[in-house]
Amino acid sequence: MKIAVIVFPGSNCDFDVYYALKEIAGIPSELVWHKEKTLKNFSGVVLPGGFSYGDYLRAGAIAKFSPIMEEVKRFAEEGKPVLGICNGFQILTEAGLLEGALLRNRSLKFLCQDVFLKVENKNPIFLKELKKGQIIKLPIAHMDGNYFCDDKTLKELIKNKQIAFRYCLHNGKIEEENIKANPNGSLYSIAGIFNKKGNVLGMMPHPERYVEKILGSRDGIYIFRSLKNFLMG
Amino acid sequence: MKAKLEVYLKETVLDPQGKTIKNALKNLGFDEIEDLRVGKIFYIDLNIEEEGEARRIVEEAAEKLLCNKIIESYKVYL
Amino acid sequence: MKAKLEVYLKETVLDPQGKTIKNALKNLGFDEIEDLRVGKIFYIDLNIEEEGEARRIVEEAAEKLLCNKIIESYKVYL
Amino acid sequence: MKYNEIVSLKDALALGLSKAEWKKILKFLKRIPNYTELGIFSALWSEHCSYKSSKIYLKKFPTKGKRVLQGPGENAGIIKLDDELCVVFKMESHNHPSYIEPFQGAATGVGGILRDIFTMGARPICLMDSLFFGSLKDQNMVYLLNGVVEGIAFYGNCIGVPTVGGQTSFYDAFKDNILVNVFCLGIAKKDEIFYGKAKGKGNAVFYVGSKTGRDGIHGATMASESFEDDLKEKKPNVQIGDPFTEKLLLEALLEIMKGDSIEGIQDMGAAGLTSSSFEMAERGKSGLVLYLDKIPLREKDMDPYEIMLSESQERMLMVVKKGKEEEVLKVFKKWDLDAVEIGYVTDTKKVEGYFKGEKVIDLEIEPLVSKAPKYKRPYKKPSYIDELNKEEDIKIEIKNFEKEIIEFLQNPNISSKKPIYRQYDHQVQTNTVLKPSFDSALLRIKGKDYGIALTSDVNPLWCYLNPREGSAYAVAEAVRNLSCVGAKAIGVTDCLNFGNPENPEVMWQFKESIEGISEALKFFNIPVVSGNVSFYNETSKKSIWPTPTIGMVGFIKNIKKVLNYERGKKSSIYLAGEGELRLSSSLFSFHKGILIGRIPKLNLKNEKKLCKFLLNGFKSKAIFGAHDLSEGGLLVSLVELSLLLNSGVDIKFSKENEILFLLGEGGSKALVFGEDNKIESLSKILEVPLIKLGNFNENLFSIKTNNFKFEIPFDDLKDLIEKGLEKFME
Ligand SMILES: Nc1ncnc2c1ncn2[C@@H]1O[C@H](COP(=O)(O)OP(=O)(O)O)[C@@H](O)[C@H]1O
Ligand SMILES: [Mg+2]
Repeated sequence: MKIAVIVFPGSNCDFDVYYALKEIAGIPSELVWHKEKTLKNFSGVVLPGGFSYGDYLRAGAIAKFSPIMEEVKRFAEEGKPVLGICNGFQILTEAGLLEGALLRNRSLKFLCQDVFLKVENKNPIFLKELKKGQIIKLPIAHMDGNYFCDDKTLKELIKNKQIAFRYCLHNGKIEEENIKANPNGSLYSIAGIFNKKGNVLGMMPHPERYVEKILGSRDGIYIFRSLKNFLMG
Repeated sequence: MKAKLEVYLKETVLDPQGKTIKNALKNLGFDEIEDLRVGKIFYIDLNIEEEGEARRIVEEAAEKLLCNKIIESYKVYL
Repeated sequence: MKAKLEVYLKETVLDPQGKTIKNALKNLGFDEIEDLRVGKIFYIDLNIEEEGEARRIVEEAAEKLLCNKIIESYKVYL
Repeated sequence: MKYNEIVSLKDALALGLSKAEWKKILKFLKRIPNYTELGIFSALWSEHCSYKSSKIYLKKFPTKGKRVLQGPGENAGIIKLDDELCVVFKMESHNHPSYIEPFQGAATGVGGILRDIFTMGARPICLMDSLFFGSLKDQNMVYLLNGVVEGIAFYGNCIGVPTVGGQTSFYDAFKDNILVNVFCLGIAKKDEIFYGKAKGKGNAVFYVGSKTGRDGIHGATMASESFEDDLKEKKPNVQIGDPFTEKLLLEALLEIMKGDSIEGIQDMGAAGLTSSSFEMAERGKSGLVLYLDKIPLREKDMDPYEIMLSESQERMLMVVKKGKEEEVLKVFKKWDLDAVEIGYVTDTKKVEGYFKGEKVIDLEIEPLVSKAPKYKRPYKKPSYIDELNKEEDIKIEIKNFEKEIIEFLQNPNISSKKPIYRQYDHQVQTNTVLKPSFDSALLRIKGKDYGIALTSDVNPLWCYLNPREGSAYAVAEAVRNLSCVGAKAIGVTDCLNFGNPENPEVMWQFKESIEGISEALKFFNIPVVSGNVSFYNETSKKSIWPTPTIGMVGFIKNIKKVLNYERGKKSSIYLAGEGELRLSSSLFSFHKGILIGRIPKLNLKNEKKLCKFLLNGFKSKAIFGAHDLSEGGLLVSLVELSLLLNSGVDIKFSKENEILFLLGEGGSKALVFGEDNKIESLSKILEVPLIKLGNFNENLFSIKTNNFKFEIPFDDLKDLIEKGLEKFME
């Protein structure tokens, strides 16, 4: 069992994710260059945050053509775990593996701050260690995290239980129009979504940044531990 | 030949940048400006001269990369 | 009436975005694309109908706010 | 003028050289230079590159110490952490470019300092930014502030180096010359450092990174001139930052540096290819031959003059060991970067440049670098010094205390800088233990028990009133800020921002300031390992206030054990330390429009005592957390402490002069909290005066004295303190 952390040109959370997986969560992991063509020896893949290709054009738009993405697509189809964090989420939407798009933050500014997230649905791969309705604290750091999709897609996401996290206040209240409760202005306060099968998760907040007490919170570890338990069976 | 590709947000997608700029202009006294939306424009130099072919190539580049059709539309000008 | 304002980097100014996008297109096999530069376009609705006046207003908006003349130039289309 | 045309005095003057310097050139060369060569002289002899006005003073800095592996003179300074690792750091200004184009100016400032660090083989792990603007009442200042902050965010966030701290001030002395100082620190293995030396006759010289365009031609000369009305003419020089390319360059270089193929390497910063080639050859005691037609160009028809002086960003010059060329090229190819062999190392002590078969540069290195002019410029004490330095303190009447305080807390100088640092990714690389808002940023080092702390300090108002003591205070404050998170100072970098050195009054400020810094650093035994001087921050004969920014790095032995903020809320709040308090020269009096009176006396012994108390307190777990007193005095410090702990406070005291006690500034003081009895006994042992002020208090921020009362719900205080700056940054 081993997880691949993809390194795109301009990725900058690649090592952070690798460190969190390997050193903290104890999951065998490896950094994999985006020009590789196979993920044969891996059982899961993470697309980390950063600015692939400088986020020039649109965040994630150019990275979707990297050779490794064919394998990521195969993983998605075969039901293997695929996790996209921040820029990774943006790449997954650009590649069509997740619905919707991530627009510029409503404030038009980069935002680096803690957010509270409400766990919206259950998921056997990524959220096993979290309860539905649970509130966790994770940091965001992005310019384009304002989730958008059309009405029909939103209804589907809700119906299919594809919403993973929603931004909320510390007490769990969701207020879509309140900048404190939904800092980037995401539609329906969406912070992370699954694909229909539930094996692809894209999320704007950075779980890898909060896996150690010394850095202020350990709420991110739940996601990696869930993944570990799933892969170890 | 030279081509221009305009890529802009669909009507149904909120354009906070456009809104902010519009407000800024209103504050500067530009009362004549009713609405403003922001798009991207690509100035493309092609090493071919045939119009139909040029248009086809730019459209393909838009479909593949330059325009995200979930949120954007585009127009080609030659 | 409607106006379009194109704002683009001056010729001599480096356009890292355009450069990166061009390389991406080349990698996708768009060999016909020799060069690509990126600009902004503003779609402006004005509540006046007189062409000269409209042009004057958009130009003023460009000069005052929308174009950073140190590195950019602009063009107005009505 | 054509690049190979022979020049005259007139051309030299036009390029900013003096008549005496022109004569000196002729004497060195024993012939008349061509235009390209003259351009090289003008760049390398510019203030920015040659430090001609400052060199004799910079010698006064202490630069030695047990931990010092590299002092001033290289791309950056190096301090040892343990037997394996070291930190590499430096601070630089990008003042002029940021005023002309704030976004790109600040962005390329970040790009430049990052390159200084990673050329040495260190991975940059953090940035800090020190910003000085005019009052935000001026719409242009609001534009500059937002542009600068967004530019720093754009570059730092994209390349993935966290901006973990900084400082931001607003004084009208900076309204025509804003200051943008950026600090970067990297980490490297002690014996895997790379230097900017061209060595090994016959070794190939490589150009790597972005292509060369006409941007920034003569930036170094521009940074060595005052702003006048010809500002507009200078505008076409704007450089554009490309953080994505720099990220590739960073990764490619660090990958190559793991092998054994690089002999020496240097960033093409100010004066581009000119300074990198001459300086590398100088340090390597060698020479270089360069083929200028081989330089990758972005624009057509560039001539040698332009090529040598372009300041296009994201470029490096590299000397590769024989036989390793292919290895190097392979890595650059992987990262999609240009790398071109453009020449080779010689032993001629000359830089020779060829263009289209013609030798266009034939210059000995010594005259341009080590024998560049040095000036002992005349200095004179400015008349304002005695006028303003009144002994008697001012008195301030306050009628409606609550109203005035609410107003004061919204002064952008006091107000929370969160609207700024929220735009900076301050957590990427997952080392940030204390984020911006604390006195110092604190980073852990993965795999080690220890950590490092960083702070950047200077109070320009005080440096204006008293350049010597004000500058010494900057050092003292930095040491104190490090102590407040339990860290001991190990090294300093500086960025000395001053006006026109040809003005004797500015020169006096400079000399005084350097002496003040040196004295304080010697007292604390902290070495300077790198730095930067930025003169000519002057517009229409008006110079900025002297602003010697001090960037200080601290060491903390056991990072896990030290900090205990969470447990703090149950303890009492104490004021520790001593020293003269004054209202004159305080931010409150400045806020009220009063600028007269000397600054409070600095007593370095008190400072040392307080810092010892703090460090011992942390170590023995008597102290859980601390926050020093600086701009805004006790009152502002209490507000900030309250925000740090996310809790109100309940403070009661009575004093003879309560306004002075609450809002006066000066001395060496900090708020501390922890185990009450341990704190009290430690203060007795170390003879540090201590006053118990009150407690933490969940929802209410409350200060009550005999004559004054300030009460506000904690949540309102939080909004209030952010609003002051927020309203300019929405
Ligand atoms: N431009 C900036 N960039 C990043 N952080 C900043 C900036 N300005 C201020 N800060 C942060 O805000 C906090 C308060 O700053 P300051 O009042 O200068 O602190 P101090 O008085 O302790 O030196 C510090 O943590 C500092 O790092
Ligand atoms: Mg402080």
